[in-house]
Amino acid sequence: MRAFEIIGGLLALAGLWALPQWGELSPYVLHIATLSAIYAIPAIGLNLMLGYGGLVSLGHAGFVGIGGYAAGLLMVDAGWTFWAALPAAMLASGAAGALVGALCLRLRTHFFMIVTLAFGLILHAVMNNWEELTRGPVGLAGIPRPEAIALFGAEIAFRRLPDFYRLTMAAAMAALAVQALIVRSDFGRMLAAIRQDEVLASARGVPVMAMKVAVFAIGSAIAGAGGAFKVSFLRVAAPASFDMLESINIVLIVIVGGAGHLLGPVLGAGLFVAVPEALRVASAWRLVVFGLVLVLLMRFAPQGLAGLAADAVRRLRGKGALRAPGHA
Amino acid sequence: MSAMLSVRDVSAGYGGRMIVEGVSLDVPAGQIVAVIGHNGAGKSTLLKAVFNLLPGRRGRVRLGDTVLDGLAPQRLLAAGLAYVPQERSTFPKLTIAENLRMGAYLLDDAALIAERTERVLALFPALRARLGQLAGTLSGGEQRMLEIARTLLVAPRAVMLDEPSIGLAPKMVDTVFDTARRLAGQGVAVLVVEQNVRKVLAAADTGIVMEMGRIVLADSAASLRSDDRVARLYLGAAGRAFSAPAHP
Amino acid sequence: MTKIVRRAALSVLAVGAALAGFTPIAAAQDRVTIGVLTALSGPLAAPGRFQMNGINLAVEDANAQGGVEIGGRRYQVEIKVYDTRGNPAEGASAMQRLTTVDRVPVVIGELSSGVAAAVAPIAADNEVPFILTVPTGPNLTKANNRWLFRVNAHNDQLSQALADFISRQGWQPLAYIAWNNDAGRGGVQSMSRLLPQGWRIGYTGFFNVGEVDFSAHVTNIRNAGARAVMLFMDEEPGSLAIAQIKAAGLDVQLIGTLAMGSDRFLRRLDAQRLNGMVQYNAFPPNAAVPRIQGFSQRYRAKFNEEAHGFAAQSYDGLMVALAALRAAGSATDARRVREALTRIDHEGVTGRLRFDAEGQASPPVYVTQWCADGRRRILYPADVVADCGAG
Amino acid sequence: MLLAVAEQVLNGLMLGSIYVFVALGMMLIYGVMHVLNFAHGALFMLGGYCAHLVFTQAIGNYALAILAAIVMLIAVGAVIERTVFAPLRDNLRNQVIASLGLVLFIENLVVVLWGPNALQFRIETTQAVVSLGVLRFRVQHLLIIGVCALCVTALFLFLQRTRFGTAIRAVAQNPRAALVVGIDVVRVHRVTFAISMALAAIGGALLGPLFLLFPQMGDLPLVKGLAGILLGGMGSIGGAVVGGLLIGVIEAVSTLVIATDYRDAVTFTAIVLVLLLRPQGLFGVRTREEA
Amino acid sequence: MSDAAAISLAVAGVSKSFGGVRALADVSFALPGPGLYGLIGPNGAGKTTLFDVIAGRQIADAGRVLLDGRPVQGLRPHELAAVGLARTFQECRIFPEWTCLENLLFSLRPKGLAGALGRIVTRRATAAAEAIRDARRLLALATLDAYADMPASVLSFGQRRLLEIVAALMGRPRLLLLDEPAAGINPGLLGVLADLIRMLHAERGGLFLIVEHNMEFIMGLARHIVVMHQGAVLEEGPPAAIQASARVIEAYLG
Repeated sequence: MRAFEIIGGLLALAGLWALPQWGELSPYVLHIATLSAIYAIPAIGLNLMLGYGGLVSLGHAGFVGIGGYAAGLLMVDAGWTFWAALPAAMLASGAAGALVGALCLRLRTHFFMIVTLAFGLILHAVMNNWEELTRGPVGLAGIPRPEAIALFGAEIAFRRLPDFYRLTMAAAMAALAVQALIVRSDFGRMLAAIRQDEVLASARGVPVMAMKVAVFAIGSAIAGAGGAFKVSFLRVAAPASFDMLESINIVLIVIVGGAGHLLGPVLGAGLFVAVPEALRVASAWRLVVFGLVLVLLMRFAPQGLAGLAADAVRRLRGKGALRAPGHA
Repeated sequence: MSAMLSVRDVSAGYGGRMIVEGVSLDVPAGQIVAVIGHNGAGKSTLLKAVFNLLPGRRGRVRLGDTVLDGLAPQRLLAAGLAYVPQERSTFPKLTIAENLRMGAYLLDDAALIAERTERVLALFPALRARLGQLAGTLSGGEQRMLEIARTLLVAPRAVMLDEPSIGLAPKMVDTVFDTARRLAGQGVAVLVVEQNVRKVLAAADTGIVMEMGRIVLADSAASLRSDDRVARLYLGAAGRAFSAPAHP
Repeated sequence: MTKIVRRAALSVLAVGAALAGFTPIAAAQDRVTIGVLTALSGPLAAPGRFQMNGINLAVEDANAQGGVEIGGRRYQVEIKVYDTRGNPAEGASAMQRLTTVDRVPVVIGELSSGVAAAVAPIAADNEVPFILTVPTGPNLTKANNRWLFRVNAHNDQLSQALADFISRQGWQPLAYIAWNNDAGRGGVQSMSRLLPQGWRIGYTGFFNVGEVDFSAHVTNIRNAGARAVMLFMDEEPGSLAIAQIKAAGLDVQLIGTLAMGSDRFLRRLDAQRLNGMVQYNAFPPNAAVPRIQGFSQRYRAKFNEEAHGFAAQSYDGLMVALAALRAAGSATDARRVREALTRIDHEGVTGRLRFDAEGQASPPVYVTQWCADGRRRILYPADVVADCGAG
Repeated sequence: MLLAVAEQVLNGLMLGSIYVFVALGMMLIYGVMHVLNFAHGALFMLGGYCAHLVFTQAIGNYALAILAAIVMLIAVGAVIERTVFAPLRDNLRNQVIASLGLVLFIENLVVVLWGPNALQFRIETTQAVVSLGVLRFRVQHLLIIGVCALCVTALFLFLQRTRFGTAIRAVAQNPRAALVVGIDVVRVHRVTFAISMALAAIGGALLGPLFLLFPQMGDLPLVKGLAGILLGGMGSIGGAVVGGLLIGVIEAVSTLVIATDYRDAVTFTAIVLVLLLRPQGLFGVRTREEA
Repeated sequence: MSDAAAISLAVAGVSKSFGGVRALADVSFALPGPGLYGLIGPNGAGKTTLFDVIAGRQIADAGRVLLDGRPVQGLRPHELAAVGLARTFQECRIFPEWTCLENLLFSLRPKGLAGALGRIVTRRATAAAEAIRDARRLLALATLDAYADMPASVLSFGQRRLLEIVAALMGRPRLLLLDEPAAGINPGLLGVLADLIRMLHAERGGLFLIVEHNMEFIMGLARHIVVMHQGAVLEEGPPAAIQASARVIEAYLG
């Protein structure tokens, strides 16, 4: 069964890698796939916080934005390369996450939710209003795609969509791998202990507050990386890319995909980007239908897509022993 | 013996797992029937099943001549069957008066409510002085009193108590069982589930021993008190006496 | 079980049929499809409606004349409209789809400068010309994008005449109330830059899209002792702002933008409240100019309201696209369409449209003023100055 | 300056009254059913549109139009409660996402049915201006504050003085115990939802004539109402009222000293500060651990 | 961590109020060395509050808690865990998603943020075989061996209680606070539970402080009992003396 999973995973990876080579595949498909990967990255960060740490943050787009603007400004104003700006963006978002986390993690669930929402709004206001730095609502234009690199003598030009697609896919995979490692590490187990019972975890010696701040910072740093990829992809950093709606979208991606499942954010991002695209033909009815799809999903697939998939796999394998514990 | 509360072949459980299987018992008016047994033997589940709180319950329940099967809890209460669950069931931010008023929720007749409230307060004088106080400020034992007192407002014909002594100091435990006795003294059929075997058998008329969701022994409380097996299993005599795990 | 399957199949069919209803059914005649980006939902959906009115009218007009003749064949004109929701990523996906799946030869539209900045590079990637009809950020056409064109005047062009006018009138201190978005902030920036050095600005207040209470601004304007208030917003918040300014009894000169163009706007207010307000305008619907009158009449006949500037600009956007197709002689070759656009010289309803090296057109800009009877007069430019009723 | 402050305070009270309508409705549903309904703002907007529809198409009487809107919204709410929230009971996270789906559904359905452009909802009688000293306000302003006070009082009396109102509080505190004393919990949920919908309808129908009706008109009141609930301390009626009013006043008065583009940021910074100093909100008591 | 053989706990003048209600009023007592101690008192006497103060979950308004003579009041629960304190809860807390074995092994995880961050992407190689042996033995003693690899959520309340106790013991605490270990446990099992506690204490040493309502249980188990009443210490002494004390009988046993 393990081997089955590994082989399946490798095949999927190879397929994704080769996607641009599949005949006359439209750049549109690559574009959508790239966008999905770009949404998946911050969603993975949020999944660590929300799915594994139990922290429902409604301001995640703010931290995506910090990473995006940090990367954009460093590239446009300071002339850094993308490769130098990316870690700087993660650092900036991570530091901001640690700061905000330290401030508002003392609050209980709903209060925490609203305070993170407030931080999201405040960060958006700063991006929109601090025109001297951010260029205001029109956005910071002229952000380059990553510089080409030479690999085994062949030049990979990220300027072009197929190569940029592979880059974001690789980045999403890397984020996924980091997520899996963290979840399965000792750190992850302590996180799981906190999610199940904070009081008990604390009594067993887990420094609950510090752990939460740490996971908030990590989630934000991953979000920052997502922001750097996003602005490089769109070639503009505009406040409209990081508003409250966008925060809600990321939460939506995580939960619809299946919070607390490793692949949840990826499935959620795919669905979130693909369904509205597929519904473009429905014109004005598009978001009406999409809203309905969300309601129905929550009603009939309460564990998200990953939960649905897990159930299906279990059913295929015959009787499903015990239900996956938790994640209610 | 004509039973006030009659339970026949009741089975129930959670999510397809049966915890109570084919239990039948009778509680005559004016008597206390105690159900004892290990953790997970299905005692509390039995009461919930009788009160129709579990979906998919099977079997029949009768109160006097009324068939209670399939009735929603508020209909059961209207028919005269009251239930005091194990966990706290007072409303902590309502006053004691309001809590009592909620006990009489199903009644419309103001005069009747006033009269019964008066009777109940006579029975529980400690509550009268504190009518305007929030229920949350009462001690655990006092809240238990309030819960029991509250059920009297609907003039039930039968009352089910789930572990009334849990978490109470010894002094309060006695008071609770005294109250149960007084209830029976008013002609109410009392069905009580309890861990404190010694105390409950001292108060009850009949004892029923449950194991693994079934009744394994039923006798008068007096003879159960002197029963070897009961003594060994439930009254704290030594020995490794775990029954098989409740529900693997 | 079979019943469930049958029911499921039926509902799938029903949904499919419903969706199919939205896509035009292919017909025998040749068709050319123009891509359109706009906001059908979200906070910009309202101005999006004016944009679409203009584009729909243009399609209707073109087809009524038998379509467009390209390379000796006549084509019926169709549009493919995608919603950008005012979101840059949405816009980028929509542009990618128009240019690589629908393979349209030219794309027009868009409302927000932020979205346009994300969308334009994709048009360039896929080498399809993109004609903006509403966004006013001056930098958009300065990004060295050969595939981007704009038929409407940007903020600097729009503000120029009005800035002169304001300085001649000596309206200072001046106060601004502006949308806290690209249109509002961009407008304030341009106007402040174009006013004479040191012109006193008593108060600048921004409000978020969706906010409807202007009392704070009104209070601040009164405290600042401003003589004139310039409103950068569209007619919906605009009508509220003016009503609240007047209700507070503030005696200030009102100055507006072209977004507050139509009589929809007036209907929300008493003419008295508007009396004397000046604004810049791209399309004074009642001017005694044949092209303007013609468009206004057709627009009123179809939509039963006064023509809006966004509609006129977008009408011209589509007509310019068709003219370029005609000149290119190809309904599919986007490169040739771009070439044709650089040389285009189109007499549109908003004026004569030619693109400079950056792809920016310079349509005429007007300054109009509301009269007490709810009609307008034209104050600028000098050659079309007209009195009440002809603005 | 004093004049300006007075003007802004009254303005803040008016805005705050609108937030109170949203906050109270959300708080009731949350307190009793443990549903955090983000669609409340969209329903508020729908209330305004319903009132407008009835007013312009049918009766032309403002009070009757509001009544009709209440009835229509209660019907809509009943459908939503039964098909979405009741089946998702005890799953807060999924309820939140489902309610966000509802926001998309309702707002865009309104765009499809009524168009994206704002509608004008003009009630001549309430357009009149009254003078309070030098300050001038529209009747509608005062109407909003008045109706809000009326509704709050009525709701308070209902919850404190009536049997059913007490039952609603009882269900909020201990739903299992409510079942045991014979309270029809499902009915309590439905009535609570209906009350909440009625408040949303009144709020939307009152705000419409003052400004405009547009599909996103509920978004800001939703966020501010939510903030008001938290500021007041989740779970207390009085807290929701004071919290909502306070948010209105803070945001109105703050604009006198701080640039308006940071208006929302200022409001939310204030809330963050309050919550950091007093994590349970102004009137909240720390009771149950929330999961 | 210093030796479990030399541990002492003292509470000096601890007071704590909640919104005007005095839960603890100047509580003082000293437990001089390892052993089994009982803490009894009527409902509302402040026993659990005192536990919470000792374990760092509540911060006292006044007074000191001394562990080995060193003041530890104000330390947070995880810091106290690091110096050898473990506890169980009245409401019984376990990690429901994990197996019983994992519940026990978690008591051995590296703690502290530095340790956690150091292991942010690594997993400690499967717990030492010795630790697993120890855990399985504890589970067997608690009659939970059949459930070792099942999620703890399947256990009944009484079984959870046992799991909680052995999980707390797994980390070999020097100071163990047991909050009503007998509540919800079948009377028939109480003897076993008492034996288990007695045996593990004999084996591992340390200071066990047990809050209990069941008199028979605690009188048979503890060698020294502290009685609380209305937030203060009412009496202290060996079980026999407590049972004979008129004050205690008056206030409590009735």
